[in-house]
Amino acid sequence: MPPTEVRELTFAQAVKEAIAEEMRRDATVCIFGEDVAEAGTPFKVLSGLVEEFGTKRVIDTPISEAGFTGLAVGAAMTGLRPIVDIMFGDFITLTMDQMVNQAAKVHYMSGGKWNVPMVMRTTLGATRRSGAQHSQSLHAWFSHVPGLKVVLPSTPYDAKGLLKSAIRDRNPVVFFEDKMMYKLRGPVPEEEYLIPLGVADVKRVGSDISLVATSSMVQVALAAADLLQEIGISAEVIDPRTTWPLDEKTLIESAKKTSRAIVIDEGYGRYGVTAELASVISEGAFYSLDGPVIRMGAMHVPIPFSPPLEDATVPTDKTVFEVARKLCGRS
Amino acid sequence: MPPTEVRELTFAQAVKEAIAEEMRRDATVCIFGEDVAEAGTPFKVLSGLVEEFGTKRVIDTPISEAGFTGLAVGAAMTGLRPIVDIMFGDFITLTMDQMVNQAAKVHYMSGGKWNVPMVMRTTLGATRRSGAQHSQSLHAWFSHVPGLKVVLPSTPYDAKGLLKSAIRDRNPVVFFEDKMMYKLRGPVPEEEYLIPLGVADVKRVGSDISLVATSSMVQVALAAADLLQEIGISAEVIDPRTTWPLDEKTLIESAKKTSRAIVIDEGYGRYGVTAELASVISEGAFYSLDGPVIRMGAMHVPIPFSPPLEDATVPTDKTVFEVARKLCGRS
Amino acid sequence: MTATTGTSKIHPALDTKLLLHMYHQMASIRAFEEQVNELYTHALMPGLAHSYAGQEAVAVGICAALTRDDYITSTHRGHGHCLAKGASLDRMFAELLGKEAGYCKGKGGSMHIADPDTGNLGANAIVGGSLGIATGAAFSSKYLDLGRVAVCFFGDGALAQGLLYEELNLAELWKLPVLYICENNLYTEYTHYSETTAGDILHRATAFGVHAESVNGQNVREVYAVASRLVERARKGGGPAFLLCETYRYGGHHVGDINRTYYRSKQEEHLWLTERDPILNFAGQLIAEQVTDAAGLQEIESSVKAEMAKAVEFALNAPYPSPEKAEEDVYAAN
Amino acid sequence: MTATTGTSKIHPALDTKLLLHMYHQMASIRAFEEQVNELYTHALMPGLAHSYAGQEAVAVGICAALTRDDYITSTHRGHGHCLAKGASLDRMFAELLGKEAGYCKGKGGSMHIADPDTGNLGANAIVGGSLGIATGAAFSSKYLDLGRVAVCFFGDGALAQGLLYEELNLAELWKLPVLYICENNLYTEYTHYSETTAGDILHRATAFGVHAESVNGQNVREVYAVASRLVERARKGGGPAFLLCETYRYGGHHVGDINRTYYRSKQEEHLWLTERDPILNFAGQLIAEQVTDAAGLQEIESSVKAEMAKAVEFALNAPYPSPEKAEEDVYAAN
Ligand SMILES: Cc1ncc(C[n+]2csc(CCOP(=O)(O)OP(=O)(O)O)c2C)c(N)n1
Ligand SMILES: Cc1ncc(C[n+]2csc(CCOP(=O)(O)OP(=O)(O)O)c2C)c(N)n1
Ligand SMILES: [Mg+2]
Ligand SMILES: [Mg+2]
Repeated sequence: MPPTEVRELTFAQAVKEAIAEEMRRDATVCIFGEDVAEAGTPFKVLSGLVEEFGTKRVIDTPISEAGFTGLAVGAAMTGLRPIVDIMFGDFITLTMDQMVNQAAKVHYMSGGKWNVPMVMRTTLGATRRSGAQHSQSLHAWFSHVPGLKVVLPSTPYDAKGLLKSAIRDRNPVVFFEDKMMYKLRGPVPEEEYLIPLGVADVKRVGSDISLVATSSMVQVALAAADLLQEIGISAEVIDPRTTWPLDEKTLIESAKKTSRAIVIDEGYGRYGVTAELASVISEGAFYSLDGPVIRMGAMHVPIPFSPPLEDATVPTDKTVFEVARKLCGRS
Repeated sequence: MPPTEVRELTFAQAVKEAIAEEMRRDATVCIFGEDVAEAGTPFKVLSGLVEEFGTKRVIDTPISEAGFTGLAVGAAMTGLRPIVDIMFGDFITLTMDQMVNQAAKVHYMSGGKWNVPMVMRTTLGATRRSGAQHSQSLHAWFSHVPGLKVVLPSTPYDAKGLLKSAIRDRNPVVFFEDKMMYKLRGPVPEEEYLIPLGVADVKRVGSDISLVATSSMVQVALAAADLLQEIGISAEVIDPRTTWPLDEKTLIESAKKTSRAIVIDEGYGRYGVTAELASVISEGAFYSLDGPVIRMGAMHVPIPFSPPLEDATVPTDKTVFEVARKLCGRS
Repeated sequence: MTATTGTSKIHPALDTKLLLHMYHQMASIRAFEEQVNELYTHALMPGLAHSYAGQEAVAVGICAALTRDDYITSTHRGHGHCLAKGASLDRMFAELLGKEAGYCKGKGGSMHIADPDTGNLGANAIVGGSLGIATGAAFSSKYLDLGRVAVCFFGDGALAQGLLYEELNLAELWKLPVLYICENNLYTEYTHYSETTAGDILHRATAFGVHAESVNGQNVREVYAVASRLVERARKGGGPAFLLCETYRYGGHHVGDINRTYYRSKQEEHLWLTERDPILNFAGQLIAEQVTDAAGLQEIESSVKAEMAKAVEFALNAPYPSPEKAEEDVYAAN
Repeated sequence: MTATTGTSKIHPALDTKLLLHMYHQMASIRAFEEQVNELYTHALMPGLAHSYAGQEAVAVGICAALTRDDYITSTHRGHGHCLAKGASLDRMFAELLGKEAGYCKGKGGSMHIADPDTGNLGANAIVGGSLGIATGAAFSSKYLDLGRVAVCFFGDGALAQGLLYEELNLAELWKLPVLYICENNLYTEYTHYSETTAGDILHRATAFGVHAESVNGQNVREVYAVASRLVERARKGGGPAFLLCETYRYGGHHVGDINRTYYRSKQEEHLWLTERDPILNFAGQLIAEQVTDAAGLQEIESSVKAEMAKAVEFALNAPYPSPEKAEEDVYAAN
């Protein structure tokens, strides 16, 4: 956890600061994407970067997601540390061959000889009224693929520390940013720090139930914990921060301690990240659990545009609160 | 289960017969793929089809997986029932946008007005010494996507009956064939039959432990059940047959009855199909389980070429036997 | 395989009814987009929208050459295509507002309008995402001998998607009745197309053997003339064609893109708005050629205004779908 | 943007050493592939392999124009490229047999040979799968000012992958030192390329502004000459180029593809084998031009034979990796 009296940044600022610091530190770091330069991305996350580092290192691309991702794989193998920016997580569909059949496997297939130190930054999260092709949270796919690492920051502090580690990692790392969280403010110290990949964070300590939440759902879980506290239930909120490598131990220990767990993730509810997290806990804490591990994900439907429909598809503090209350045997 | 005295076919023959029957029945059924016509696919699954139906309906394509999959989506919307053949399941990486952002969402996004009655046939399965880019079992990805149905046949009988249902379905269906199973023989009646999507099959009745297995792993589970029988353990083998829709009830009932379950699937072990199946059972049969649901999938590594390495990455009858024995408290 | 660069100056004597129909449609699209902007700035519309204002002559000229049964696919900037193909204003607005009465019951939104009744296979929020769908519709038409043509609208940005070249190859190999309509409005979001597009656009089609032409996308009669010719050609089995339409979007990439000077100049915007406006210039021609007079056009404008007001009111008053509806329409019943 | 169709008849006076080196390499690749076939038919090799026999002049002519530091990417039919770029026979065979001593410790196999020491970024079993990787290596070379050129080998089948056109566009926009070498051996698995390829192949590159030429892929000197020119051009900042090499694979698509008459005639195979063999014809020239004599070539053949026997023996005797090794090399240590 960050020290108490520090500067506040938005999530977007934290992301940019991480990239800027790493670009200053290492001349081989560069970034590719659609409208990343002058426009600073449509989300304005990278505003100012091209002014400092120039168009040689902050590179606007054509709308060729497969093309520039593949190019980044080759660049990573030959001396650069490219970051590719995929505007909406929904567009990773176009990069799957380059990420999964190439980036993820190069190191292994070459018997450990070539490395692919690249980062793909992309977004997840619904409720932006963007429709079914601009709202998905597809991180479960990459989490399924050996050879990739997958990062899901939930605070400005984590975003910065994890992204710096991702950029320095010698493997392909996919970094998912919740687009609804870009304006979230939080403490980010001025001094440099790194957060290692594969270490979960206890966002709130509790004793009655474990809420294991990722990315956008961490704030939801924290809000639910507040509601639970009002009725005397003490919830522990755990953020795995990376789905791979996965800090199984922290998840299991928490569930063993509280004897109840809910896992919450914004991906589609079926065959998603919640299934793995729940399985890890169910297996690891089996003899300590008072009830089944409950999974909460996005409704298993394409994400609808209409506000009342879209809002109904994603877990909220209230729905988490209700499920937790029931699991704790309160009516 | 099929009646007892019937003709035997190989898995490949059963697949072809299903397609041929549906093509005879419905002139809008056609099939696209690389070398599907004269060559009858590299696996020879479709040999003879073009001779009967001609090149208008059995269509050789360029090596454009995204291109002809997208074309099939449009053809399905406008009156045809196309089947697309993706030679190796590893190449679905190239079709993800067309399958996930288009095919899966067209019906929903149009408020139920357009339909996409198409089938994608592809393969899964390792141990063929084909290397990391020709051996994956990536069905977990499609199972995660609302709007798609996913079929995993494990016998010639199931392959035929499920494929006929898939072709008649008004939704996009992905049909995964284990390429190591094409020569497997089994009973297939001459009379027409269909197997509905979403109904699990009890491949073997037992009372001590449930082995829930998919596709290539069903035969492995059955062989493990034989081994277990020798030491007096009665294993029930359940084949969900479709990961979506998923027949949760049959899985849960079996686990409730036996109080122990192992789920086995050839996809990568993490964030894969086993996680969902295990979660469904853990949640649904929680109070009946004597021990945690154990998951067995492919080792979480890119699939190696070298025979001793590759063989180590996939569950076998012996490894399933060992895990089951331990779960049943035998040493 | 031919490439006709340079706009051919064809002004066939179109009949009055068609000319006024096209004028009405263009005026209607312009007014629709102005209304959308109003809804956005008054926070009455969820999300964002991409205005077609400035490009009206393309959608209207192309769709005027089609029958109702012919297919189109559209893009994120799709209102104009949908309206030109025959969509009704009230259900369009209702969809943009996420209402049950919308074309997609509110499930689609601005970027996903679809309508089987008018052959609209759907707008698409993936750049280049409908290239396969349109090609497939053309495949069906040929396979089933329906005589329909499929039209795929896309922007200059989609020229960078590899899928385009896979589809051009398939369409030419199989001689499919599909038209690829590239609307070059000079920008992909915030970047000039010349920074993202190497080589020559028309050659990218002719290299695959696909017939290609370009046209002044601000002149509805020219667009209509070339489209009629290409549609006819496709219907007769002549195979696919590629049409590059030179055009301009007046507004930002989306309704929220207000400060644009970092990527394009005010002078440039001014030039297109004043000298190349497809509606203004068409109006001038119609009057000069005595197809109608100022009063006649004024009448059209008034009726467009009235239609628009009525449609927006309908949409604003229409109910939202109830939340349970989120779970419907995922799968078609068998 | 230029297209040179028709083979330019360039036979520069190459020095004897280079000529004999190229002959040796071609003979070596041919013998390697014959040996692979032996291993397959004797069930000594796991899985399948795709023989490069018949295409030797392409890999050898191109790689002779490269330095060791220059990069290549290869394909499923990659043995020739790897050997021409400098791979050693014993570790090649060891990899094909899945042995620990192989280039990839047995983890890659025939379709994934990779070797940083010779600039080999890796063979690739995805058709067109390495187009991005090669382009990216060229990007690095330019960014880091390394002066290296990246060569991407691929077959006619990859012309149907949209990724090719995305990369051509990027490479030309950014003037990257990359050569796209398309080996048209007339077939994609079991289908003639004309059934899968509309339009004109060279125009597919020139449409993106990429310089394109074609060459007789059975003549190693011509390949070398044009490659030298294009490599030089790329190294000097002239940007990417596309080279179409007309060639032929002698065997089946893979070692198990024995009955081929349903997709190509025996006469066709015979013609290429007898009249266009890159090694036979080159041998004839070398003798006619008195670069060497029959005995000189015989000596090369003998040494190739001896090297081959030694390498196979090494590989056959080498140990398999132990099963625990399966879990190593998934992630690079930080
Ligand atoms: C595959 C994909 N990549 C990126 C985007 C984000 N995006 C939406 S519109 C757009 C620009 C499209 O430019 P163009 O095709 O010229 O259409 P225009 O907006 O000019 O009408 C981009 C990059 C997207 N929707 N889909
Ligand atoms: C994306 C992809 N699709 C299909 C295949 C299966 N496949 C392997 S080789 C091949 C034919 C390739 O033809 P070409 O590119 O001409 O190379 P050649 O075999 O002639 O050397 C095909 C279809 C593949 N490996 N990758
Ligand atoms: Mg544009
Ligand atoms: Mg070929």
